[in-house]
Amino acid sequence: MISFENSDLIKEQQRYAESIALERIRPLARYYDAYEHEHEIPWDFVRFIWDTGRKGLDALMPGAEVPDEPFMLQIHTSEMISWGDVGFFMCLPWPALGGNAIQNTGTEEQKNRLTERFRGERPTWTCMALTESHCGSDSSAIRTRAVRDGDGWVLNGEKLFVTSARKALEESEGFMVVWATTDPGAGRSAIRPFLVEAGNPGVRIMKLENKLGLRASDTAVVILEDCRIPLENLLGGGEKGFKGAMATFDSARPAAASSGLGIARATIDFVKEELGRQGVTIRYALPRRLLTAIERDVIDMETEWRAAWLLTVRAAWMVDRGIPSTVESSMSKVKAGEAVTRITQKGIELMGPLGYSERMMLEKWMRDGKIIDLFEGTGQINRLVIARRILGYSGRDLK
Amino acid sequence: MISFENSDLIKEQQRYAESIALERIRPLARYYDAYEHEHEIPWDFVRFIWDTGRKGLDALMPGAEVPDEPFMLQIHTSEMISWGDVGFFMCLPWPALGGNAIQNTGTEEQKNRLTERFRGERPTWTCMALTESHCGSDSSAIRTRAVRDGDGWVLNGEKLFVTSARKALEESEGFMVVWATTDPGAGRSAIRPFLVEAGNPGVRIMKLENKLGLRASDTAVVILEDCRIPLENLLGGGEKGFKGAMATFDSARPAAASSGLGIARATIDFVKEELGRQGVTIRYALPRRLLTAIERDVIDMETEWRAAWLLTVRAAWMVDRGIPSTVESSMSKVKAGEAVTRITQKGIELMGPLGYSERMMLEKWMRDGKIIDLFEGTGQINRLVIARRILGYSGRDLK
Amino acid sequence: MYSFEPTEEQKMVIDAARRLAAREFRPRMRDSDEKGEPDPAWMDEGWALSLLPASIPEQFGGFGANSALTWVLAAEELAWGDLGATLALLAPNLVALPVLRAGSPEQKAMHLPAFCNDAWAPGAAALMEPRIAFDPFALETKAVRDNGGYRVTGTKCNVPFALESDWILVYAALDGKTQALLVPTNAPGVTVGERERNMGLRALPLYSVSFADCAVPASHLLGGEQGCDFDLLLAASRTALASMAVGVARAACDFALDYTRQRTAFGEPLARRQSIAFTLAELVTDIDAARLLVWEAAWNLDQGKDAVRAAAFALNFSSDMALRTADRAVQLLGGYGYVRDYPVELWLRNARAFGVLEGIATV
Amino acid sequence: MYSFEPTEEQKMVIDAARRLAAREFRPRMRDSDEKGEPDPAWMDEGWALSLLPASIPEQFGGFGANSALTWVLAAEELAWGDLGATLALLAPNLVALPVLRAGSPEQKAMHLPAFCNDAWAPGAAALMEPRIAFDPFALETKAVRDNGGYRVTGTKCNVPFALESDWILVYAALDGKTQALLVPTNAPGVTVGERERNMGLRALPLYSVSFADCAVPASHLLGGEQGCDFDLLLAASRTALASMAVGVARAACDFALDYTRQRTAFGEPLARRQSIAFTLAELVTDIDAARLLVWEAAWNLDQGKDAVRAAAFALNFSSDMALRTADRAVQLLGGYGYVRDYPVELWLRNARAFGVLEGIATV
Repeated sequence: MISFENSDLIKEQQRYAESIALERIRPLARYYDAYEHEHEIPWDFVRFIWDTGRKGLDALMPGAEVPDEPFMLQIHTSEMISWGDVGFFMCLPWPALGGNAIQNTGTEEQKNRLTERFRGERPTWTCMALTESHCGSDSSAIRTRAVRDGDGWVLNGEKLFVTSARKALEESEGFMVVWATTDPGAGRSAIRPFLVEAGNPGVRIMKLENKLGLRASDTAVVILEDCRIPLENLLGGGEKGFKGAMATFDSARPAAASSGLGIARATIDFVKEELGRQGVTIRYALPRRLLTAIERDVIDMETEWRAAWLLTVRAAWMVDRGIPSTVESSMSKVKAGEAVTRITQKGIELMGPLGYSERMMLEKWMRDGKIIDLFEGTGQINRLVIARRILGYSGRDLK
Repeated sequence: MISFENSDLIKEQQRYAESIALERIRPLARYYDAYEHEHEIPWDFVRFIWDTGRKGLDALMPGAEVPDEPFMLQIHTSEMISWGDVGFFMCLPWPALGGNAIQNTGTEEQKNRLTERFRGERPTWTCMALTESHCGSDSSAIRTRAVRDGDGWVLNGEKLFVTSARKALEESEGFMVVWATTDPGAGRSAIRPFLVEAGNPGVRIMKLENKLGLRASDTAVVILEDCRIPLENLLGGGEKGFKGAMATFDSARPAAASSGLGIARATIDFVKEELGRQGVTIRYALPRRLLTAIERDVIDMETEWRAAWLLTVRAAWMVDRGIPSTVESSMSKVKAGEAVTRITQKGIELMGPLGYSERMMLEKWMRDGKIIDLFEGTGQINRLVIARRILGYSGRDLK
Repeated sequence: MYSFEPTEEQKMVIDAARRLAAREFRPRMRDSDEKGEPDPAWMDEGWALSLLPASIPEQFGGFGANSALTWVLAAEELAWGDLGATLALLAPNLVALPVLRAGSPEQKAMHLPAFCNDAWAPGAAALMEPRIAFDPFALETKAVRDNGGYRVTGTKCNVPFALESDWILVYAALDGKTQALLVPTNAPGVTVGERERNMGLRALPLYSVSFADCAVPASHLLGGEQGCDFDLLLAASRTALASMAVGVARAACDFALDYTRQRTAFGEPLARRQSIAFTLAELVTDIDAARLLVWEAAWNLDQGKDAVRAAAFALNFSSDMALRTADRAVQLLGGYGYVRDYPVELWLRNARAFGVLEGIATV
Repeated sequence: MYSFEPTEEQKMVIDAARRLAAREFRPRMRDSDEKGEPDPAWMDEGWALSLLPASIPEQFGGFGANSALTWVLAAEELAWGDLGATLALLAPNLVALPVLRAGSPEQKAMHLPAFCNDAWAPGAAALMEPRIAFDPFALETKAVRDNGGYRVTGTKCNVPFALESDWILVYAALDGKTQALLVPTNAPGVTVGERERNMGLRALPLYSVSFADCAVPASHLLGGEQGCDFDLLLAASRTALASMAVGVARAACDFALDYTRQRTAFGEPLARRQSIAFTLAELVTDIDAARLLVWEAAWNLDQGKDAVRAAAFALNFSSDMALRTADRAVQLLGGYGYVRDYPVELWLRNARAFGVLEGIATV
């Protein structure tokens, strides 16, 4: 039975997340954008979430009682927190990408380790290290080496664009999932995920990136130098390889989409509020050619938003039901990446000179929003995923 | 010295062509659209052009005194006649594609033959046969065979989408340029242009296409069956091969672009006139977000038109000066193909239900206009041409 | 809880509609377009699906309840077959569903049984007007109160089956608001004019109709005394058109996908060119997105929620999407896209109807 | 006759501008953006090109005549280097060129010589206002006639070099029309407020400026008694911005082209992917089209023809094109597009200024 209504649990979660966004995120968002790297982690926000937020967000923590639709709950939360600020969303002390990888590839023991970590006193983060300087989207070409050495593995390499590396490795007792190859000549088949704990002397943050947006959150270059880890830190005991990295995308993509759509909705809400103050009402039912340009822009923005959001919700619905969603997840990401880009760019135009100014948040949302079409597979990579599926083509047929 | 003004000769030609469009084309355009294949060739129009039109259009006929900017004159004429009706434009008894191929590949003797033909009493057409059923854009894969046999060549094959074949081969003493291979295994290098005269018993029109638009003009499937032609009908004496076909594109593409932009301008002119009657004036100077939707649409249509037109004019300027214009010609075609598609589709929307009706010409212009992004190299092929050049890639590097 | 799974019953409707579209609509599509008449088999065979009787309560001769969602699920499949056929088959909706939604008990009793018979019976609605500033909220066709009833004056265009129907649901401005009146086609003052000739939808009989001071009894105002909620009727109409836009787009996209996978150029299938593959990926994504917007609008209608915005989003997105998809399909077929031996040019002509025509379908 | 070939003199200007852009603008672009100050070398070295003195007649201290075409040729090259640097270097135009175009003889004699010296001197113009409905034809800043002169009241934003300039050309509504007044920065009632902080153009000093019942003598109304043709000034300003949009787009496109040609993924250069190659083909096509529109607008200005439409086309097309190009460049660079070690994110931020900001440049 087709339905477009959320469960009460999700509605409640939305209200709770909205109150956090309004009270604990929005007031600080500009500051954390302006003082990239100079600011600390937004500890007040983080501690609030860690200490009290669990009553609302605990469904997102490992070990929590699993609700009916865990992923549906997650995307509604990430949408709303990112509506507050996507940088703050990235600072949420929850398992995120690293945790996701463990859930997808880890053994029971490893999953328990993750759970334990997130039950401690101190806020904890994880991160995932995949990309390298010579390979962006082509993650099968990674060069970071993992060499078996006695009772452990030794990792060497350099990883780029590691989101939250500083939070996971320096600011908490977190950990990093590193994708490395056990045989550089063997391509995908030799790539394995490894778990590196904070405090390991072989891992070092070489550089924090200066970014266009997303400045409340760190993105780092991480160096692994003779980084020794115990045997049991090979995730999944070596059985789960590169496909594990790919499998995480089925949920990572709608998750990223939802985050982007939070930014886009922030823009739409703001623009409509400002226009409302000017006495502009949007005549939704009027034929398009009879509208004003600004009405049509707003309707187009809302339409595009809704289209992308429904694709995202559908992907989440499939994930929660265990229905394979590779195509649908990529669709949500393609659409959301474009939607947030266009909506945030257009939002500035609609507000004129003020839209371009830091007096409003629109310019920040445009900068923040651009990440959505770039990470978790660029728009191009996701098109490739969709195209291969609908055409029945292999990676060789369609490069 | 950069200038955006036409010569007096071209202005005069435009005025003349406009009067033909208004008096001799527009009144008949709907009839010739409605009665595809049932109508004859618009002989009144054709005879008028042939008999008296030369005083204005003779610069377009071979053997005429060549003006300073022959190609610039041509695109301005084709734009204006197509503004009247693109189907009528295709019926113009002038050398067109076949003549173009002869000009580009023929010997002096062959060029003279062309000239003679267009000095006769009876209106004459030419056509060019390139495409085959198994190869659309990939004209290097053609299979029509040319076999040397004694004092002649024998052609066998089937050609598709031959514009004006009926006019050239059945309705006049015209001719067809056929691209055929002398060695099917040899690819491009064995492809040669041959001249087939009307009345040759080996050539036959198998079918006239029923088309979306462009219905005043015939497009045919042509069969060559043991079609025997004298040796001297090998164009250029065999020296000019496939590159000759490609070379014709440098002028054929801006020519097609100009024709499409005539259709697009007809749409814009009509829409603005109707809006003017409703008391709508377009406030060009207003910031875009303050316009009405319809004003912005009109301005966007005009902007896109102008952008495409200036690219076309630039390509023509280069052609007239002998400056290699492969990239610029393809640019004009890419942009014009998109412009005419979008403008004619949008024009209907702006006029509401009436726009969709045969009560206006807009629906016809949308149908006619779509051809522009398809023939003389689709938008995709022209992007390929541009991309290879700007990247310095060969056909192998970028397929 | 969100759900994207139709009921079992709806799945059966989808299957039946799909079979009808493939078996009856597609093979007759081209001929009917060229002839300018719907094929009788469309309505005969289509009526066997009993879609409309299944939407009408028993008390009025039917055997079910109306569901916008079921309609849009069926309409997408039908329009995948042919848009003209779909609009013809569903033309009875134009009278039946507004009466069902907004009619007085007397109007329901009077009009609904006619649509529960064994044979298809046409329905006609007159919303559009032949002027470029046509605005459904500011109609030039006026209804004025007169002698306890109404008098209707104005000119309409694109009225489906005006000549063939006994009743026309005429939309007119009454006291500055759009209302609907049930007018017998043979009433004095009603003149059915010429068949409209449009770029597309050529199989569908559309007429211009004029009303010259045409007297209509008070009881024929849709909804009786208090009139009807036109916003709701328009939202339902737009949702219907949007669902058909999805069907037309899917037809064009499916065809282009098959074509580019089979057609070889430069030594490999066209679809292996990244620019073509990406175009297809974008089209299928937008088709899915449009379908979800349509479903949401239909769900809103079924839930009795305000569907104005959802319907606007659905039609806004789907109409552009369908046009773009059909246009891209033509483009991907190259010269074959331009000739009438192939179906894509027909889909392009039909796709342009969405976003331009109003009120010729409803759910 | 159409011609697309600059004069020999213009070619020299292009070359000089290109060298300046590559040598002085690019290397300092990032630092200046982060610091929020233009590098003094930009104005020092840039002034050596003598672009402005070459546009001012001898009688006012210069050695040439103004050519919008020459300006746009130079501005594209300069903006290819850096937009902030270009706007800073050309800020004197904001006073000099409107005075040259529309000023009274006295105003020319008074203001132009200041821009013919050996050193760059700032110029300031105040057009924009900090409100979302900002409309250059309906300014909230008002000039009212008072005592044979004018009194100006209102608040402006994004005024370049307001603090550093002796004069501000203030646009205000006078009798319902937009006019311009030359106001000394230190006049009573003028308050230069805070530095504006925008998403881009961070190297350019832009200020908010308020005018509180500020008295301006009659002789300071641009054009004297009869005022000026604001349409013309706005067209010139938009043409200038459009030319810079082309420059910014070219910078982003060039960079993305080089990057995708060099960067290897899945075993071959990125640029060999058709979707990437086609994107680049579309970008270069649109850049060329935009340039031609800009040239046409400038040519209209130089010929004394109505340039309003041509300038609207040029800015309409170029502003979208520049934003799209910069956005695509970010996209083509992937993660590198998002970090400030690479220049493309800066171009994206700057590109958004076109189509939003008004009146901060002119030719």
